[in-house]
Amino acid sequence: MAAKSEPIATEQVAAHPRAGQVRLVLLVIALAALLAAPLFLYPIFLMKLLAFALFASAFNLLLGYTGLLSFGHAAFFGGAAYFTAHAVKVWGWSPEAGILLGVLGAAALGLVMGAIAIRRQGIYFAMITLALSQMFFFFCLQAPFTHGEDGIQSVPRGHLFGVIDLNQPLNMYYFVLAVFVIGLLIIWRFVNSPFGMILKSIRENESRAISLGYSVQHYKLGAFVMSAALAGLAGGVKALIFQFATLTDVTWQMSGEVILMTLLGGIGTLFGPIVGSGLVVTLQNVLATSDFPVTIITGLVFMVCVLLFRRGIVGEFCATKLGKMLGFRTEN
Amino acid sequence: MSAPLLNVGDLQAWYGESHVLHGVNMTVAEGETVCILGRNGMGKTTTLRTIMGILRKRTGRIEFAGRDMMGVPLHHTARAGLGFVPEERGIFASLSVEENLMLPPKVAEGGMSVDEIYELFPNLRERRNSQGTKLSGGEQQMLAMARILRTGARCLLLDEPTEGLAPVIIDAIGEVLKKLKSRGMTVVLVEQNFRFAARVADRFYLMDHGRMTAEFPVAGLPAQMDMLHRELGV
Amino acid sequence: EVSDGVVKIGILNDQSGVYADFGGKYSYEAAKMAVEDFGGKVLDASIEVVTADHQNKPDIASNIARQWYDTEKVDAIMELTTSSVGLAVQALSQEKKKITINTGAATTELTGPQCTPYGFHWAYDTHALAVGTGGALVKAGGDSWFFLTADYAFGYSLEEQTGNFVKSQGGTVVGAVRHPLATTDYSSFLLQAQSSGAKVIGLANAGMDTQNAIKQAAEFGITAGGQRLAALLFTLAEVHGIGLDAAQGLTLTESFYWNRTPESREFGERFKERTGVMPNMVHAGTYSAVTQYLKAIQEAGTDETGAVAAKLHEMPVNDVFAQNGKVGPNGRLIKDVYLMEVKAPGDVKEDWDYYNVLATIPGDEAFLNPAESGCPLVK
Amino acid sequence: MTMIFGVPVQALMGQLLVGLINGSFYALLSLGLAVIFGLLRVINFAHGAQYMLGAFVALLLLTVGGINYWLALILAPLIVGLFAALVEKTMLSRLYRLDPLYGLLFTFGLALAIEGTFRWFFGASGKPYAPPSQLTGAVNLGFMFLPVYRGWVVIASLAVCLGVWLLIERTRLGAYLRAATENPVLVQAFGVNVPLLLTLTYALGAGLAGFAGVLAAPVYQVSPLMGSNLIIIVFAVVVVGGMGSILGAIVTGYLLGVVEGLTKVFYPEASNIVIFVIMAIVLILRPAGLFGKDA
Amino acid sequence: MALSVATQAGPRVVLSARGLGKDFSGFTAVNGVDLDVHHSRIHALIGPNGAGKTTVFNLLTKFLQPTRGQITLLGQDITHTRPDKVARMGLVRSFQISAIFPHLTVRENVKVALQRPAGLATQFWLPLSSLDRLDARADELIEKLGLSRWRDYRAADLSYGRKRVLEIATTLALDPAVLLLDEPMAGMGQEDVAMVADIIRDVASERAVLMVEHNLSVVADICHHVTVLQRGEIIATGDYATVSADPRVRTAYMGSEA
Ligand SMILES: Nc1ncnc2c1ncn2[C@@H]1O[C@H](COP(=O)(O)OP(=O)(O)OP(=O)(O)O)[C@@H](O)[C@H]1O
Ligand SMILES: Nc1ncnc2c1ncn2[C@@H]1O[C@H](COP(=O)(O)OP(=O)(O)OP(=O)(O)O)[C@@H](O)[C@H]1O
Ligand SMILES: [Mg+2]
Ligand SMILES: [Mg+2]
Repeated sequence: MAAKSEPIATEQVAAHPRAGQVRLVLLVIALAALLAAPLFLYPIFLMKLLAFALFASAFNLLLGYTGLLSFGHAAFFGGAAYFTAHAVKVWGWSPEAGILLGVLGAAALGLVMGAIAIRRQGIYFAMITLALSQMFFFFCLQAPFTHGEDGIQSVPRGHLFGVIDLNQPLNMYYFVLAVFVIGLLIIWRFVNSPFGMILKSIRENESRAISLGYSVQHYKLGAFVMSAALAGLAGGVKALIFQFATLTDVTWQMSGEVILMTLLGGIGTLFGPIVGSGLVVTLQNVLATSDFPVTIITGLVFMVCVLLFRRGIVGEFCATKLGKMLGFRTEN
Repeated sequence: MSAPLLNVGDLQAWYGESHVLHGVNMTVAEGETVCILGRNGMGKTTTLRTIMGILRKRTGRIEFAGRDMMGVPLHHTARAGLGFVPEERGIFASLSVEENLMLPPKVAEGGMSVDEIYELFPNLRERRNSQGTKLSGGEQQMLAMARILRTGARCLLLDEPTEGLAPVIIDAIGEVLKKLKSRGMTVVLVEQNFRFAARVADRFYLMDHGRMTAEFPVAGLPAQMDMLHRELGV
Repeated sequence: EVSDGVVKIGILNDQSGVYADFGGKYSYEAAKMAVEDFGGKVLDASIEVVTADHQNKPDIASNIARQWYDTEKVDAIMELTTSSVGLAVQALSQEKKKITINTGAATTELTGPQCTPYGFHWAYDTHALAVGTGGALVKAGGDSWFFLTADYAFGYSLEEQTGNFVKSQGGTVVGAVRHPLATTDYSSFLLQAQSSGAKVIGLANAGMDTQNAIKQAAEFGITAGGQRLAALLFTLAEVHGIGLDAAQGLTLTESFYWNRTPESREFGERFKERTGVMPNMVHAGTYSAVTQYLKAIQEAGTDETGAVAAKLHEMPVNDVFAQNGKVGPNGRLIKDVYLMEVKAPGDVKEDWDYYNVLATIPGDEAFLNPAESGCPLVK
Repeated sequence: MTMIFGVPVQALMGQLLVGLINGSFYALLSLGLAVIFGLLRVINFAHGAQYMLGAFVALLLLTVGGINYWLALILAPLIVGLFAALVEKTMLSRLYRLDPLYGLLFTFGLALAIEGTFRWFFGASGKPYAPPSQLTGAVNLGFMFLPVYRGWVVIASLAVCLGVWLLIERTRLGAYLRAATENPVLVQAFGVNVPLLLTLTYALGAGLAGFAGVLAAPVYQVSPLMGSNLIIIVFAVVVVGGMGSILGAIVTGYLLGVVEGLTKVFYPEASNIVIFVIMAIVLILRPAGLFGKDA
Repeated sequence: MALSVATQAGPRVVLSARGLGKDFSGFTAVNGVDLDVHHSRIHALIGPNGAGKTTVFNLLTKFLQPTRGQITLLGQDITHTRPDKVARMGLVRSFQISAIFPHLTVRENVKVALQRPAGLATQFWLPLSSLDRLDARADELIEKLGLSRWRDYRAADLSYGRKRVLEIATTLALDPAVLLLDEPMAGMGQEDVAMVADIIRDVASERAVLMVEHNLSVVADICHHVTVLQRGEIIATGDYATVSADPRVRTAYMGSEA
């Protein structure tokens, strides 16, 4: 999206021959850090971080790689949270089953919303997703099983596959970490696949894609549902982490938040959303107990990002010589 | 010869990092019609956009009517008397044909009247209330020209005005240009259609990779033919 | 004796939202005031008060609470305005085996079906409001009611309990309309209430919502038309918020009024010194709750939750807020509440002198008998 | 008394009138949004904040400067407009060349920042603002008491809406701005000072929001969140009316106000959802909106 | 009806329209157009600006829904088929205003076109490298249209003329049964024109080509059959000689150049 109108830098820096290995090393370091983190940091905080990172990545799958800005992704995130919470608490399902239900529910929701929304483009798409998610919000507000303002409280974490006790913070953490990594791998493959290539071309020039015989709607819908499902995955996990499913997660402000995270980190970059969500979540935690409204900062960050570095943190880095030498690619 | 109306010296221009104009030199005298020939991608359009001030990443010298245009903000170039017809026509979808026609503010007297214009381009009168972009490719090209003829600019920059036009229309446009010349209008013309150019131009520049590599008057044309054949494959 | 050498009390409530004046920062001040009056130390461990804004979001609230318990060694959380928050944090605290004393939320659920051994409910509840305001108006002839209800748990329980009480007194409920939380325009709801022909319009909402409803009711000539408004949850802060012109003549129920006794006056003045406002029942209740909690630690000789909770259950409450109040096995503080009428601007003798105390409602009437509360802990 | 679908006719009339009053605010706000979107292709998420700003400026003018309602009605919109002009000149204007979504995101951030700031200083609870003495009281219409002030709201908004509509559809200025949204560079190359025009437009749109804010102050309390609750609805109005369609915004504003009012009579639970349902339906059946020319 | 006779004689008809018409809010852009496009033939659609040529293209490719008439492609009625389906059935068009994927490289542009026929479009589980086997074919096409030098450029950085050439390359990549070209030479340098003309003639040998073109020398040169459109209606049809002899055409279109 950003690229559309940015000046095109024709000067090409070739990726360094060893770039591949360097990237691998960096990846390993990051993973090691994640594995060790809970020994030093508050696990709940870390888990929240991972959940939102996954959510943002799922969102980015849509915005970054198909150029569709959904202003209603909260519906999938929060919706899945409700589904999972209800299944686990009321029906006594196992956590993995509950999360699965959340994912399926979100996917179904995505299918319906998507089927309606993808007929429109650009701002209209954003607006209609916003409208639909607002409808879902009011549904959640009134539907009895969500318990309105109270939300679904004290959701049991239960035992994973009946054996691993997720009430142990560390168990829970490594479970979330695993889900997170799997989620990312799915996204990565999805984007760098023949399918992903077609998505890109559709983003670039829709009517040309049609004239080449591609049924654009189906591809968009596919991406939309996939994104929704992954957002659902994040939502379901979040419900277990906080043992809570609430309206906050289906508000349009939440949809805005995930946009911020993606934008801040870098639209169309694999790691951008992770960095972005990391920063936002940390910020929120720092300010949670101060009386300074976090929205002031998030708001300013939003403005600064849009004005000064639309590529986002990671995007900017990729654009630097170093980034290019390391062969990091963005969609822009 | 009196001081040229338009005087371009060592003009360089960039798109982002890509350096497209490598020092263009050209002069156009008052009332003259000058044609820039050149293969695709040699920088003809870019030259016009840079003179107009649309492309602002530029260095060198641009003087119009003795005035230095380098520092002048975009919306003052037109008032100085330069009129621009872009290659991509630039018709406004949100305006009706007539609104499109009336859009550019008059910068001086002596522009064509609306009636004269409809005289020249009957299709436009017929479709004057329909949405600008609903016009056909060719109709849009006419509109793009007509629009400028109204403003009374002293010097027209025309980028491939005949592209995608039917021969009848091309003839018509040829006539217009002749008429304008008789009124003392100065024209800088970018053309692929060599036959057309030969009919209207007084002088030719040959553009190659962002430089003017040759310059000759219409009289010298026969002598240049085989060179042009080589360069352009006319 | 005292875990990690310090007693830490958390004041968790709405400090920027519709209940910011209802409790908000002032409750925090009340808590600190209580600590100072207590001497700043208990079992020569220092006492700390921390606070946070939960923005009326149960999830935010329980995250903060969780973090306080896990990482900041907070021993007890109090105030907890908004029913949804109250229930969430009380449930969490039971899991973490920590004490909560709720002075801000209204729902009787806290000491009813969802009661916990470590959860206490201090200042007031929907039952007291129903009995107080509801009862008074029915007695005054307001025997047919129409409810304007905030569309969430608190609103429902307030509507339900008031409705039941009205019926038990031989009154009728002719209808109700639900409005979303934080609605700004009540005109259409009020018109429905008006055309219902009910004698009393019960406002089963709180904070800013109630304020707006009252103002607009005046605009649409509803009060002029002879119908009475029952602001079921309305405190000194809200009265001050909309001004006496709009509030005069309202009947309301609070469990504290600064200008009632010399002690309460003295407390009120001191509180106003610090905060610039006179305390309402939430602020005074918080003061009382903190004080009582510290006393309990003293008595128990430890800050271990079980022991302190036991003490809180058995000790009578005697302070500026409650006179020989007792705590039921369900955690409910049972004390007198007062029926007030808002004065006309003319009758006000000094700043903040807004109420005439119409009646004192004994605690046993105002609050559910623990045995009937539906709390599983009550044998 | 006579009934329609089991609803007393006078109650129905009352609700219709109330709907019209809300509609007046919808119309004013969506008009501002439409002006901005239609000409700048920016979805002004900060519109709600600017509306709130208008109300607060009026409040502060009164409390601090002792300036009365009528003056505030003129001054506040100007102040808000000025502020908007500054924002546009220094920041927003850099985004026109980009995907319109950036404008939406920027103003979204702006809204958060402004509202956050006001929450910080004034808290989220509302501050009362008394209507001018000339407009207090109510008239008995037989079927209901109409507060004089609310009657004034309807008239004022109608007048302003009409004025703005004429300005944009009937003047040369309008043509310039519409063209400028498509290809500013070219229009500027024709000799029109586009940047200035755009600044003025944004200021105008924001000013309208500010005006609505002042009108609203006496009706609702003045609170930092008064806009954020409203903005999404107003979006829906603009979309239904047809993004950028001035007339559409105005008409739909009043229309949906009334529709909402009726829903409150027949099925209150749906009152806060009905507008979005309509929006979704319209977007599906007629994406350009009821009045929009096809995009 | 000389035309129908010709059809019986000539090679098989792959695309045909009968009584085709399109109205735009009252204005009739196309009316009663009968058209037969034959295999292995180049069919030119010429006419003054605004005659309705592009519109006819949009109708045939179903980018616009006809108000009247019927269209058959390879014997099947496609009057109500979606455009992407039509394309898959073998009817592919280029656009009058060049259409490419600006931020993909020249090679990727071509490969995108190759993916679908190769059945490599929907696999979201396969790695990108699975597309490598399309490189050879892509480079072949790029070579053929003389774009090799720019193979790894972003399409956006090409000049207008080259963008057109690239567009034709992607169109050819689909190896369609019927090829619709809307002013393929517009805005091209002479040498490119000559090259593209050759390419078209060459590819036409195993498919049908329908092209809109103003460059009459080209039309005269390579087109077997010419249909002249004016104000949305056919005023003449036949080979170039016949058509250019027609007085109506001369006045309406050829102007001084004839
Ligand atoms: N927006 C752009 N960004 C980057 N490079 C560009 C851009 N537009 C043109 N170029 C490059 O600048 C060079 C000159 O382009 P220009 O359009 O001036 O050529 P031209 O002579 O007008 O060609 P044509 O006859 O096709 O119009 C070309 O190499 C082209 O690739
Ligand atoms: N979407 C539309 N809405 C209304 N009128 C249209 C639309 N598209 C085309 N037209 C009109 O239909 C007529 C035919 O347009 P078309 O583009 O087919 O002409 P053309 O033959 O392609 O001309 P050119 O050779 O200049 O491209 C024109 O008068 C045009 O104004
Ligand atoms: Mg050019
Ligand atoms: Mg055409």
